[in-house]
Amino acid sequence: MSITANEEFRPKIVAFCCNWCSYAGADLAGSSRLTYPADVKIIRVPCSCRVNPMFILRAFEKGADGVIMCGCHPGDCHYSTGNYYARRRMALLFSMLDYIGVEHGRTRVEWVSAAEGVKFSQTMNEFVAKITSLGKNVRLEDLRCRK
Amino acid sequence: MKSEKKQAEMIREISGVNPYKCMKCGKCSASCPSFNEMDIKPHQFVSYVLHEDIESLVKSESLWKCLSCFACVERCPRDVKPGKLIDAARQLVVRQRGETYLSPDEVPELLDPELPQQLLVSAFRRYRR
Amino acid sequence: MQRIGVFVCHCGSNIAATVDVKKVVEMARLEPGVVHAEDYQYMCSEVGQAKIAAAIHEKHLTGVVVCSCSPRMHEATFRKAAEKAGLNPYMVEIANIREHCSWIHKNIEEATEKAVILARAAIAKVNLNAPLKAGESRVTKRALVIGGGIAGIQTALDIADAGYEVDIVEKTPSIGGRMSQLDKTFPTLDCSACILTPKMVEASAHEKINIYTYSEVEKVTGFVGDFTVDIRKKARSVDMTKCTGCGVCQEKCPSKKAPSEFNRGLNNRSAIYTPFAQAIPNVPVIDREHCIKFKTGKCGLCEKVCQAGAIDYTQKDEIITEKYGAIVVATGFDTIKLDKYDEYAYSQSKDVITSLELERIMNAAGPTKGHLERLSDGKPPKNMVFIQCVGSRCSDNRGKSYCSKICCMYTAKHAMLIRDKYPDVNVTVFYIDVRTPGKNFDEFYRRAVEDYGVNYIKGQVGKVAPQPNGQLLVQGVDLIDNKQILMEADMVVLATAIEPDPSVRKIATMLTASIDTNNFLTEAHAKLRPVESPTAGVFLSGVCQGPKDIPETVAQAGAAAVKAIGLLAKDKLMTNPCTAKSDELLCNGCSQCANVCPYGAISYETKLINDHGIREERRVAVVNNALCQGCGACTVTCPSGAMDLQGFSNRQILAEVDAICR
Amino acid sequence: MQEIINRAKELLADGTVARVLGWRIGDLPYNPEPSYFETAEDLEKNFVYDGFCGANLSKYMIEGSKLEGKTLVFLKPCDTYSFNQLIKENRVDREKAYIIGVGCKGKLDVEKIKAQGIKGILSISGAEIEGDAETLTVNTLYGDKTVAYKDAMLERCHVCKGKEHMIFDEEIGESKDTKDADRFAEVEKIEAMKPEEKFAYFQKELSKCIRCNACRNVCPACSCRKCVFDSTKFDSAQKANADSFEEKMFHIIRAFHVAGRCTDCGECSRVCPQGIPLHLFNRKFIKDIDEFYGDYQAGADAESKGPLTSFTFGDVEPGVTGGRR
Repeated sequence: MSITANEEFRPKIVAFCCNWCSYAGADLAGSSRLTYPADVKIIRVPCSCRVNPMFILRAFEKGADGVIMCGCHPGDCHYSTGNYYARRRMALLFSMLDYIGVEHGRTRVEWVSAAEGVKFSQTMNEFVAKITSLGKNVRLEDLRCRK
Repeated sequence: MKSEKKQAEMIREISGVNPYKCMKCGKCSASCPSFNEMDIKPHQFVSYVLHEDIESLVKSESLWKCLSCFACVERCPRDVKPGKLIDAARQLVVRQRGETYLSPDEVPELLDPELPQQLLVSAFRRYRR
Repeated sequence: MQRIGVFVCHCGSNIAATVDVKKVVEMARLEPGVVHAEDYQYMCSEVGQAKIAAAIHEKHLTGVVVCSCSPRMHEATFRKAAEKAGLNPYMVEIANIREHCSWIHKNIEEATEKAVILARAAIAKVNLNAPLKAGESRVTKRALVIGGGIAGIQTALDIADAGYEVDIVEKTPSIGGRMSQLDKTFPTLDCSACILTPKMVEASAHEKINIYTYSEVEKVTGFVGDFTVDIRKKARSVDMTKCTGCGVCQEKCPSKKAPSEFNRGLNNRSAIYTPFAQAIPNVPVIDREHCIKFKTGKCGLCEKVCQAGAIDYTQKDEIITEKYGAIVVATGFDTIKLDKYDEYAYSQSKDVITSLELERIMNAAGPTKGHLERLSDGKPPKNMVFIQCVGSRCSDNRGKSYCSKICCMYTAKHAMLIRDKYPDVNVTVFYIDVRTPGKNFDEFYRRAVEDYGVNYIKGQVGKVAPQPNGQLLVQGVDLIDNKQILMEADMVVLATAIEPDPSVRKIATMLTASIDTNNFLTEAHAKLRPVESPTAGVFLSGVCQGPKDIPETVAQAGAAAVKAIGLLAKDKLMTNPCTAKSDELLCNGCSQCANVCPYGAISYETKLINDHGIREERRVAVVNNALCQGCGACTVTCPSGAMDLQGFSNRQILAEVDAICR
Repeated sequence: MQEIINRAKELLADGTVARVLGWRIGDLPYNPEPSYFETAEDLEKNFVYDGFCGANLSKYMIEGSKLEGKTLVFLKPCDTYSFNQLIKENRVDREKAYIIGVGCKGKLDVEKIKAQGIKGILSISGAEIEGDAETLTVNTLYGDKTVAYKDAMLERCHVCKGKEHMIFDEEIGESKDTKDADRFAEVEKIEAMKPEEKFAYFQKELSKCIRCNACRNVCPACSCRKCVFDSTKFDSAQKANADSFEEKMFHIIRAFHVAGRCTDCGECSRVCPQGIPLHLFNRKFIKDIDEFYGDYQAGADAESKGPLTSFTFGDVEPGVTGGRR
């Protein structure tokens, strides 16, 4: 991890957003013109419980520097229980990533409702800042994937 | 002398107030205990800053009639806080006169046990920026 | 290999101002599978849609990517357009380059780069899309209306008149809602009860309408066309089939200290009560908290005096389970709490009241029998002050950011009625703006000023201070005269902001209907679908969606009814084809997926499987497409990857990930 | 051992079972292999059950369940957890198995013997199931050597789950309490490291991985008909190991797939030809599950819902938990 490169370092960030709350929250951030860095790219999934740990590892493998998953607040899941399962899965996955020495903070889960455009943009701003401070992901990247 | 525009910006910066949020309800003036002694009324502070007429604001009676009771700050429904605007204008004047203001670590030395607590608090309110 | 067409929308300048759309087109052309790319001003317009159709025909497209606004906005539009042109609608994907890109980024270079990447991800996904076919599900021809106020009553009447069964669930003992508490209505000043009561009677007499009062929705499962709802009928302690509504029990009840909800707590009612004389049903309930029989076991007077033998202390809450095709939410509003507005002395003086309390005071059936008098000493007031926008239009954390919309009109009404009935009372209104859009509304307000001599002052009140002599000292400002005003008043009326009834939060959660920061239910589209919730099969009626006066509420109630009728009129609904699908060859039959399925959509069958020449009986998962809602919980639980979600398959999502990280 | 063989012969003879699933003498004194036996002669001649019979036979019952008639299977106490888990997941047919729970005195790891500088092993005595030998006598090309039994035991036996069989039709033989270490001590040691150290540790261990898939093939939880890593559906089909990421991804996902289902039988570490302590992944998940959601032992029964297919409203938030150092 070079510190000097940090100045021009623009992180690659993948955000998985559930269709019903968080994706709508991101839409609201958009229609409220609440800015966050362009480094965040959103992938729409029906529910946070659709997010396979494999997707997250794959993103890192391909050179993502941070992965964030957003879903409805616990209790508000459009499918009633999806985010509860997602919460357990991610709790274990994140703990494992921590365990194998991936910098803490490269992954994050945030519950964002359709009304929380402000929270969405704040979360993304924070997350981008965090990833920028952590620098390039080198611990999980498959170097063959680097261009 | 800096331009009026600069000064208006300074006031906004010092006060942290966005005068565009004002909806001209007048609750500040309705709350003000010094209203009758003021030539420029609290609700008008906002327009003076918006119109960048800082000269008039600085020269006004009101500048020194405001008691910093902050009733207007408390009650403003739009978070515009005219009291902070006039406070900032006073700051501007103080700074232009070249008077230095205290840094927090100088304060303990100057403390006098006779000094009423309220004065300290109000001084802090006024000069903390 | 797919043949993909990419269509980049300018959205006027919404996208084109920040995203170099030509560049996006150019870059999209380089992506695998792309055989066509173009941009256009408004892709969602007829011309734009025609361009997509033309390209599908001419270039024999098998997939379409539209780079435009959020898929939540126009995915359906573009899918329909593609379908019309002969393409499977599920071969269309949207790259959201407006809400997620052009609207939030300022730097053109950055925004364009991001738009290119988002387009790339959508193209990568479409490359793996497969045509999907929607299934069908049945529609239960019955509607549920939650809330029995004017909105709910009107919706129910309209739906019932169209020939469908409707159930109204009302949490209080009677239907009627807020409107039943009002005295007169603007702008015609006709009496509220006179126009509402006939509707209440009509609803209760309607053969297609079934009313559950003193009941609450407990649980909602299912989906559009096929909801299953548990309704809790709270124990009324009075047998509805026997009660004749004679009212003797209420008269004789010795416990008369319960604050009357109907009169906003301004006076008391008995423990056995009907909220008001015209209540429907005219059957009392026993408020068990205040009933002596329930508190001590003694008393039982009502039972003794009831000649019909209707009193039943042993009654229990009852759960009714019913199926509905459509649900209309009409939960209405309440006024906000004023504990954060100490400067108006609401909690300090009985003579500072809310407008809704004034309605009760003015009403002949109210706590003062319709006489305008001070609640502190019963004296008639000489000077009255109305304060507008109390808690409305606030961007601090004390009040609501929105305009409550109805206050300007009802204050003009109150002022006028008072000046009419008590010409010697001086009425002063402090206002910020007088907002009276509406037919005959401004004329109405002007009459208050011009014909009735109401003193309107542009300016706010800073403080109301109760004086030792019982007077209220009002300190306000007249912004036109640029003068501060100090005046004494006998009564102060606060135009208190309204907010959605607190019960709506729980209901919204049960319905998985979205709600905004102010607890108003969100409409599917702010302009184009104002009476529908984004959750299919759920419709919005009245103030639960946003502040409204009575005519607007009735209009919206009708609109919601029409939408519900439109749904109920269908025999079958097309279901979402983006459901889970199990690959028989990979399935272990381990049952883990069924454990996490919230819809019970997964079952297991023992099937003869031919796995590359190995024929054997295997236990494999089977998904019921009518039940599956496509959440994907099963897909992640499945260790072998046999379970996949159509439309959001593992490979599709991984392709998006790869495209973004490329 | 003879008691076991005799009972097996009886059950074969009276037709209770059609075959016996046990361990067959290998070409070396320490490598018996899982095998079916269908005749008394074969059993008498080639069946073995000693300290080197670490192999967990429960997974073989997936195929065994498909065969005609019942299969007699020998399960050690720890193997029965796996069997239960397989019943829960409908992978084995209880009716097709006749389970004899055999006693266990701790299983041996020849690598641990070799690690003590012992080469050219000709035979080993003291590994027999009978008797209570505290030491092993290793006859080598270079003469006899002795090793304490405990020092040659597999890691998993030092953290043994207990002497009880969770499921069986009958039991033969005594088991010994071999637990003398804390199950999570190693995991805790790693958790206490700095991120760089953790990363270096796993980098070093995992870079040894040759993706032979032995861990996957032996694992009773990894019983998928087709592994996602061999499937085209995830675009994750095996690639040459050119880089360290591949095995991280593989081992994390493998551990995740068995999380809440892994009984901690330790077979993965036992069979790894590169000696990677693979159980440390699974045990981390087990530890987290215990801490986050309450103690859970997969395979303790054949009915309960696993921790990843259930939840509570107040579960810990992801990331918050990851913050523990």
